[in-house]
Amino acid sequence: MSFPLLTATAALPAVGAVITAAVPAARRTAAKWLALLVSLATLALAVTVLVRFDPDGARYQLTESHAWIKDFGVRYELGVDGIAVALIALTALLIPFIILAGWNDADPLETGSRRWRPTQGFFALILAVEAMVLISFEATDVFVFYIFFEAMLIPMYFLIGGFGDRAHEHGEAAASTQRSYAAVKFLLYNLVGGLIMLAAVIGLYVVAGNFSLQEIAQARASGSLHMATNTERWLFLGFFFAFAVKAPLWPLHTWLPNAMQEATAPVAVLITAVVDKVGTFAMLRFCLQLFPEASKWATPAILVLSLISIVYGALLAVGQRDIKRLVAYASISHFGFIIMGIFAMTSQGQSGATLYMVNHGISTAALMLVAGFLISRRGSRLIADYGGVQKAAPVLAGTFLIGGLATLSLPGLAPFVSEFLVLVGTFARYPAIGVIATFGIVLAALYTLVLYQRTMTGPVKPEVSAMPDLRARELVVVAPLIVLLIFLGVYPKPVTDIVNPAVKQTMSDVHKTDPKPSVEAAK
Amino acid sequence: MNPVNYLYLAALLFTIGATGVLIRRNAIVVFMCIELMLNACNLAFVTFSRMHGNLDGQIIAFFTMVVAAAEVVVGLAIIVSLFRTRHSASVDDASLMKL
Amino acid sequence: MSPQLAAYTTSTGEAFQFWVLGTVAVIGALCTVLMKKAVHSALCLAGTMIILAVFYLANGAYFLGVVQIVVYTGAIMMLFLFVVMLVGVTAADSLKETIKGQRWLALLCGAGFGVLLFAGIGNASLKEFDGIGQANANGNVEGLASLIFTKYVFAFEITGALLITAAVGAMVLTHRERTERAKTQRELAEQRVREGKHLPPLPAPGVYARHNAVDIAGLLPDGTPSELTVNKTLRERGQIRDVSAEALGDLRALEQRAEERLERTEIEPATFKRPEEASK
Amino acid sequence: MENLIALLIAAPLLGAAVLLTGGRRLDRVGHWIGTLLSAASFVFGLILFVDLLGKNAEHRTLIKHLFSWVPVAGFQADATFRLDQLSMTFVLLITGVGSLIHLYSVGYMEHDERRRRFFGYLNLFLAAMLLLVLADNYLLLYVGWEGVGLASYLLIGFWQHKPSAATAAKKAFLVNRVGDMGLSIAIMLMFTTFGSFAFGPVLSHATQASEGKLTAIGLMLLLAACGKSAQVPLQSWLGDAMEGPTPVSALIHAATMVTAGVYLIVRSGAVFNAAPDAQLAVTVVGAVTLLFGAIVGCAKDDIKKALAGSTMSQIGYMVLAAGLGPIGYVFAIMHLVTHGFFKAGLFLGAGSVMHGMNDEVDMRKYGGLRTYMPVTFITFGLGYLAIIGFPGLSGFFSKDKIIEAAFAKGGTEGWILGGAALLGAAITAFYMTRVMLMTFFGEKRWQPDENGNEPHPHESPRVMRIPMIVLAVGSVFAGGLFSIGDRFLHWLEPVTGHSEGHSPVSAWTVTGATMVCLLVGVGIAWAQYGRKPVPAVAPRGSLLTRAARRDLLQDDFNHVVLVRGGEHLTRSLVYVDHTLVDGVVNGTAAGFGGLSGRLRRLQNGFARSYAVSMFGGAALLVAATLLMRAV
Repeated sequence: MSFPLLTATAALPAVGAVITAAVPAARRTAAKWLALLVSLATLALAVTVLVRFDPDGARYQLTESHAWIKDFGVRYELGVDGIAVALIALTALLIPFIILAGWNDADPLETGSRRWRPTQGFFALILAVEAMVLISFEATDVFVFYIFFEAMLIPMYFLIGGFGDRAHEHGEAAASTQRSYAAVKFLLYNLVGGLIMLAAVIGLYVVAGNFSLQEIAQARASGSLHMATNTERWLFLGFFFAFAVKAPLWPLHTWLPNAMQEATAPVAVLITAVVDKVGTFAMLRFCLQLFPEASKWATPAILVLSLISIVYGALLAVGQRDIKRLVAYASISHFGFIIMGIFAMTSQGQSGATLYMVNHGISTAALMLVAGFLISRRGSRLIADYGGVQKAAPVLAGTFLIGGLATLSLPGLAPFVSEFLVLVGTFARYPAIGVIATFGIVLAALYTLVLYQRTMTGPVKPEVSAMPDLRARELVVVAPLIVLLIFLGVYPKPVTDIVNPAVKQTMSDVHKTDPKPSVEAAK
Repeated sequence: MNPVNYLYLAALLFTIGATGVLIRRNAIVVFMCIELMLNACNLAFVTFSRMHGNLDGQIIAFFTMVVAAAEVVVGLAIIVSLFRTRHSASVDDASLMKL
Repeated sequence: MSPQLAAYTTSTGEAFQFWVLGTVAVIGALCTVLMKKAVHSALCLAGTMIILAVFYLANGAYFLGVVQIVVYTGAIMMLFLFVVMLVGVTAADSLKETIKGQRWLALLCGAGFGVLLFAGIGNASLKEFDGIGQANANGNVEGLASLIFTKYVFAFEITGALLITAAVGAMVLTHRERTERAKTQRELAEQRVREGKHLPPLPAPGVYARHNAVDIAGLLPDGTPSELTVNKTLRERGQIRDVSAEALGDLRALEQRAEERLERTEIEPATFKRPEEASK
Repeated sequence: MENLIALLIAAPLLGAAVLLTGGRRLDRVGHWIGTLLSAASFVFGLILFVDLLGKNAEHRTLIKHLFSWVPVAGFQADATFRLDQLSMTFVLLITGVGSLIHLYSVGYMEHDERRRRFFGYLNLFLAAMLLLVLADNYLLLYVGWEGVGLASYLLIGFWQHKPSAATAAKKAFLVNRVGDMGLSIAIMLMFTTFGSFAFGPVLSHATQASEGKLTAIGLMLLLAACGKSAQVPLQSWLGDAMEGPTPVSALIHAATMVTAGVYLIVRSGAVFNAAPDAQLAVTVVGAVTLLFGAIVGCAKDDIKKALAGSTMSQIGYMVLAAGLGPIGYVFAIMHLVTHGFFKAGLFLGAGSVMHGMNDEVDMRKYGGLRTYMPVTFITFGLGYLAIIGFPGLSGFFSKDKIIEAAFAKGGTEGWILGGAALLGAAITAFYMTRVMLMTFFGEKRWQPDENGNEPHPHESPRVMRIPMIVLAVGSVFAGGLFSIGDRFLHWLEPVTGHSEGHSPVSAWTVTGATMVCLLVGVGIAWAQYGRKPVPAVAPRGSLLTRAARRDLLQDDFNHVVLVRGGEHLTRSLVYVDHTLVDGVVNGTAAGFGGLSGRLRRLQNGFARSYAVSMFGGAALLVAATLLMRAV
């Protein structure tokens, strides 16, 4: 038996989490370094996965399969396709930055927390989330996926509720109330989604007799497993609902602004750049593969919802007073694009959506982490409390601008490629929806530039004038992300090469081919 | 006469006892109603014993009596200590289960 | 008449006894539930139990019949009466329901349950009817004893343990442990002075010239009754009689009588309040 | 040779990267690095130009495939550059004028502490603009297109501490984004129609597509052009963009970036040729803008805004020409190049004036400056003569051809368009004369400012004078150089194609009419501003003047409809999100809370109540058992 690389990739941060949690109370710094090293080692393993993965090889590679609960046909089955590999790489890449950005967020010396060993807990929870996210990306057994999809909520709940942002205009007590509200809201929304999904998972078992994604998909493709139209649709909706809550899709989105607003910036990045990606990823992997017909049936409705998400999220971002809330609504808009790309059912759309997941992770991380540095300097999240930061902290302002430009999908930066692919892919099949979605790019420019203008330009506010520029640690966090944004904007080929075969497979799962151009000869 | 009538009587007494438990507030009376229910059961057991022609039913009734005695001892002790602290023997006064 | 059938039916005497005593037992049970005073309930229950003892005897359960009378009716019911005395023998319960809908629900459930039980018994296939004669051949007590000490010996032993536990439990529950020395009279007096409450002895109960019962509160100089004057135990049982309204009622009755005599009817007749209700 | 194309872009890109990330230690040499790299790019351009000239007219297209940019099934976007005569023209214009303006900025920005950054942005702009004109497919062009938008954003808002500058920058970017939306939709349409968006496949197969689709593509491209080139209805940002430093206005908002729209239309000529409706729309937009810009230019007292109006108007000419089809493409580009010279010259002159006048921009506070800054006066004057179309100077040749071509369109349209162009020429003469008279002639009108600093007008340093002189020379001779012997026409013809129109009026008549218009315009201006002194405070003016001062109320319209409306929309949506979307969820939660509150009341704490339910439950169980037995 070969070395279980995938299990190792997910198990390493899990073990790291346990050890980090066990570090003695006084050795805070050791806990931080330990967490960082574990995340870097995980990154090394993820890179190994990336290297060992052959884009033109079998659909699922590095597979592992062990019997787990025999009575229910549950198997511990792991395997990755191109889409999963890209997202595993993204997750493993972002976690070290998140840890580094949150270096002092849970330090009792900085926060005045009287809790027992907060630092150890904070980093252990982050590593635990990483482990669960990784295994969700790897699982090819619906049941295994479900378990970790749900279990993720537990550490996230504590990260939001326990280590939230202390900046609040009405003082610390108000912040605490808000924080627990946000954490509970996050938990309830996702639990409801998960519960409905559980019903669908059980339903799937009743229909199919096992939980293996590959087996079910094969049986469906070969026609040996017949599902009644209505059964398939209900099961699809059950799965999709959970993913749409997690993604989040309008109108199931309202937990995200609260959660991102109240969590510390690194945790907010963890939510939107890593955890939420499981939702969109699962749409591609489970919804489309298991229920191709129902997916096609639901496409118009989902496209309309994602369209609403795009425009609505952007419009609400314009109207926000709170920096982190603004980024949250921007993310909702972006998730609209991702879902739209997935359900446009074209190669461009789905490749774009996958690419978008990666790029959005990086761009939001850049923007949000810089915003977090900004907020930590001033102790306020309100846009109105800033002004003229550019003068006091030019490097911070510059990185903030680049993060913002990536958010508005400026060509030359990574998100542009993916956004354009999604738009083209959607337009090819549904021109009207594509055109309306294009309005999103104008609105994106609006909220980003308004944010930049209000915080960074104009006369220097007295509270801002002494603001220090980015420190070395912060620069180490931001600079690689920006380099990556530019690199993937100019040369996305490495990612597209991995993703394309997987997308081709998915397209054949749903029996769809790209629309042909009306003038063939031009090819 | 059919001995089944004893069973009907037992059922009737049981029902009366149960209803008494539900509508009386005095803990002592409630207790008496419980005794009534137990006795009704005993009658049924004795009747069964006769019907089946063996003594097992009577044994059960015997045990029921013993258990009832134990129950009365503890129950009355509870009532007395309740009365001591709350100065009332009403079951409604002890509504501590409410939030 | 086959032996089967003979066992199936009972003698006319027994039937007569069943119908008469059964009626009385049901009446006793109903009285147990419906009597206002706990002591009445207890007596009714005792009656019912004795009748049940008779039925046991009629059913061939001689040992149980005797035990029922001696242990149950004799010992347990007396325990009940003892506790009733402790709590207040004269205290009459109000049968007025305080929980909304409780009585109707209870009656409904009771009736439903009864009907179901009757239906169940009616539907049960009670064809087998052997009679107790054979089982009692060696004597009822001997038969029981052989069963108890063989087949049911474990249950019997456990029941014994249960009894002991119950006895200990009752003691633990009712035993109040003194954690400090009882105060002497002197100390109590000093405490009273220190607290500044009731320096003189407590006032005497009763309204002079009209009532001298201990359950009537004495009147303060302004005419309001003072509960302090009544014995603590009565006070806690809520057995204070209020006579302040009685005097007014008397006055009003006097006035009415005077009016009737003078044939003046404009004034509305006063509403009388019974003392019991006034004290509620 | 092809590799030089990549270097062309790489040089300024390197400059931008070095200058923007280099930190403070580059402050002392940064501006020279920027200028040098820009000049290097110009030299590469020249080498390539010479190389192209040495080739046969049909082989003057160089393709450089760099790498596969976005390879996705059915969607191939490559990083490929195309250097043909059209892009070559632009490369020379961009790098040439760009280098001059770099040089000028060395002097102009001397006292700005963030000069290094300024040069970084300028280099970034050059790189993006070169990418725009060198791209071989529309998606790569789009990158350059937005890249110049970004550079423009950064440079307009360069003085970010001024809220007006920050707002203007944001506005420019946003309005441009509306145009960009058009471009991206056009690319999507091309993709669905042709399966590609590279110039080659799209333009060579344009005729095979249905006219409806081509019209749609054309209109979307026009929308893009409107945004970038400040054409009605997306022109509002250009006036505000004057908040940026003057070299920026000269380079980006006069000579190069704003003309990208014209480039786009000319480059997509094959599409427009097959879509007459789209072409008509282009001409209408051009004609309307040329009048709109001219009218606005007449009313502005801010020298840069007057010039911005003029830019709008001149680009209107180009767009009009580009909309005329193959007759006009060449002239559109020719006017674009000559305009690049004289308008950049004019802006640099204006910058020089401001430099000497403590950054005062109100022409009513100038006057009689010709004696104080003679070089500026002469170069500005030459630019002035060129723009109004003084015979023999650049503007004369290029503008005249456009007016001719407009008449040659034929029919009523031809008359209307030609008439508009003629009228525009008259108004151009008027407002430019006005600028000239108010700035350099008459009495001096400047006053000490509130701090008591009286301006001491002085000539600018040499490093600023040289570019002005070079550009003035260009404004004088470029037109003649291009037109005599139709050199420019023959140079561009292989790319854009050309056809001679049949004008209902002869060329000489048009020239004569233009001259008359010119004289009328100059005359009226002289009568108003030359003969009598200019009041230092602007008179109230007629309704039209007041409207023109406010950009013909377009901003007010935008403000009321878009800004206010948008604010209301977002605010109400925030409210809706909070009360309705969140409210439904919270309402559900509250509903459950209320329901459980009700249910909780059943748990009244009375043991008897519980006993009833227990008893009832037991009854139900018995019933169920009986029923099951009965069944």
